[in-house]
Amino acid sequence: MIPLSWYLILAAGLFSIGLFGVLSRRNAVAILLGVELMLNAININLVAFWRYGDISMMAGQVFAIIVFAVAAAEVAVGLALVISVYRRRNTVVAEELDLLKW
Amino acid sequence: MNFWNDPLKIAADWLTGVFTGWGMTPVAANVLIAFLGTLLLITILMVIDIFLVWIERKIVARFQDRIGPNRLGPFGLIQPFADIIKLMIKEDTTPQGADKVVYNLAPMLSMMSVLILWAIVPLAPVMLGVDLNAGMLFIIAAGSIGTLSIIMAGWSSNNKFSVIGAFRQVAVMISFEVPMLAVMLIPTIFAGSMGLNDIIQSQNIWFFFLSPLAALIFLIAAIAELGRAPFDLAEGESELVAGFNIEYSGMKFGMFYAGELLHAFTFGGFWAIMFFGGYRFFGLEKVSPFLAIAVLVFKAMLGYWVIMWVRYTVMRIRIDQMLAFNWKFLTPVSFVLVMVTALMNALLKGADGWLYVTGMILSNVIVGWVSLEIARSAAKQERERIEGPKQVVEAHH
Amino acid sequence: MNEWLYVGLFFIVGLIIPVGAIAVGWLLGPKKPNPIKQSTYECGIEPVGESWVQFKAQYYIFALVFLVFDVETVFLFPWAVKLGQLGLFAVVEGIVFILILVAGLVYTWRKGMLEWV
Amino acid sequence: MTGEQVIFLIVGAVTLLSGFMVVTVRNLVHAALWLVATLFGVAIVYTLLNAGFLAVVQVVVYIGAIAILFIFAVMLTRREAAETGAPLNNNWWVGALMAGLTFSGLVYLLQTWSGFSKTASTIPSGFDAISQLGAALTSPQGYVLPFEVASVLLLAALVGAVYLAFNKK
Repeated sequence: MIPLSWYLILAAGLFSIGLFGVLSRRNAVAILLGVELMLNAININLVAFWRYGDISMMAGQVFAIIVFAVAAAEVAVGLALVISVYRRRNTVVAEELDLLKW
Repeated sequence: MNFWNDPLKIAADWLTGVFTGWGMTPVAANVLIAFLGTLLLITILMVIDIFLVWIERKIVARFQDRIGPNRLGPFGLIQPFADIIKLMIKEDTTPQGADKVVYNLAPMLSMMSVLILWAIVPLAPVMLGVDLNAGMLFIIAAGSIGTLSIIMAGWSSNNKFSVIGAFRQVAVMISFEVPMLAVMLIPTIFAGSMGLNDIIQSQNIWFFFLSPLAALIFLIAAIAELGRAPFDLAEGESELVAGFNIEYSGMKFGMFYAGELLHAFTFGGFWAIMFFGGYRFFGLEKVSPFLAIAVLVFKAMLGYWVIMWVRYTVMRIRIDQMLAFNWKFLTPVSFVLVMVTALMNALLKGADGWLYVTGMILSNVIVGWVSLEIARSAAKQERERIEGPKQVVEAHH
Repeated sequence: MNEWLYVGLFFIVGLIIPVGAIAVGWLLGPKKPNPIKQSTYECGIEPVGESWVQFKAQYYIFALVFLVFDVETVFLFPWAVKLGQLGLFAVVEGIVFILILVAGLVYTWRKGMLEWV
Repeated sequence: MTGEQVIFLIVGAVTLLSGFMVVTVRNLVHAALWLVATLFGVAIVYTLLNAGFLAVVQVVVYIGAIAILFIFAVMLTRREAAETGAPLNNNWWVGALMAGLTFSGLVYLLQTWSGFSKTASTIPSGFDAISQLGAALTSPQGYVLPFEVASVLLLAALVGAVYLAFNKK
């Protein structure tokens, strides 16, 4: 049997990789890809806690499903923002979106 | 128990004996037997696939008042093998600037997305494949891998036509996935399970008679999902040459082609499983699993024949018409149908069998009729809007 | 777990078969590449520019509406499985759930975003 | 080491590697395809956790819809500079440092927890996760409110995204 710790470490690793992507990528679409990785890491944790806790309590799975909906909503709005910005400023590089600096 | 009644178990027992005799652990022997069984099933599928080429060519010929392949062997039966040899000895070209890894991966994924569907097909009461309790969604999941392979093929070919073809194809596939998913809820509601075997087992009355509209919508969505006429705009020869697979040659093209045919046959099978009782036919399936498989293959072939019939009868429609048809007609109708079915199912729960069936059919007919009437009046308005000014001009002359 | 092992086998064998077929084709076919043969097809003329073309934003809209309905319908599957054992209350819940989403479709429709212009 | 553990280690390694490729590769379509590989790995992890339904949903929603949406968005917003310039910004080492700190901090915190290396209980026979999920999502004592709120959330996302991307000034 696989101990719970393996899943938690995998999720922590995936979360950190996603965090690195969010902090370091230049392209706004790539930043959203990083956010997806982080959400997936959270989902692994939720399902692992469901499996290793009381199996008849469906909270873990229900929350995982809610996270799917949140991920879908996040991608829809996030990419729409990126496309909207691209249409106005013709760029998707996050550093060049500096209108609020001044 | 003899071979006629449960061939799989007898073969598996015999093989386990052989393998453990060679000094294998039972677990390893089990895995090896599963592997061999999978290999056997997929090999049979590939052989069926080869004959599907012949069937398709022969039947389209009859539809178009021709004879079709008739030179090689009796009735041209050797023709598909000649086709395969031709595909194999063709040069395998890769276009300039193509993304090599993605380009080569796409045809493999395309074929795989069809083959894995057979993991969950219940062939007979004793040959269930994998009886997943999420079977319905597995069909859609495999379809998503197919969609991805099309985008990969189109994007990696470094060709304008293939990119546009892939994008159109994907737009159509994902659009029609919505009504397909919605009507797949209806057999799920009737059976109270997503497992395909449970769905077959609960069809004492074929679900087609409970919800003919759902069966029809599923067929239309399946045809769009397969990218066949009238929804084959991705390969609109006059505008896009051949769509997403334009740059593929030899066996890689063969994978897309064979995958499409097998996919159509597979969806004929799923149509039969969801709405026409799958392997069940008046108790015939209990006699022998071989008969059950024959019933399923016969029903799948009938479904495949209907898909071909539509393909060679209806002409290709434009992408805007296709998407409008999906989002403004098929999707609302299928969601209304789901709501009505859920409501009727709850209201008629305790009712007598015949009352239940009559209520279901009546609600289907009413939903279908009302939506057709609305569509007809909308079409009439649209025609008047377009034709209105023209008549004025004619009056001037 | 066990049943998924068999599904995994199907994934593996389903990948081996096309790989094998393509490998055989690669072994048997001639290999004489030249620049003209490898240039991408463009109705017989020299390819112009790169393969990236300006796409209609409409593709994104359809993918967007699809995403929302896809997630929604996936939510409805557990509801449909359990529906036979639940009362009218659960049915009404599901209908409300669908109606909220259909409102989104109506909005998109009214805004004229479902037109392919 | 059991077969299950071997499968987990292979899948976990492939998942993390593809995740790393997602955040470092320059070509954004490649990044999206690596994301598909990562998500597929996560789906296999779900099957290892006996959550078959979620594994299938993962493939349907993420690979079938979200990855496609990403590729569409990449094709819509392509510009030469975005593909030829560096994939990472100048402060990428800060990001790497933060990620490393997060990972080590999480692992340190987790291994102080008593339940860290607990093993799973066996699943009772006849346990049907989908049916349980259906009951949980619809019963008033369960999660009926999150269920309905999710649909409102999706509606808001649809309306917002359509408005954002395509209002004509």
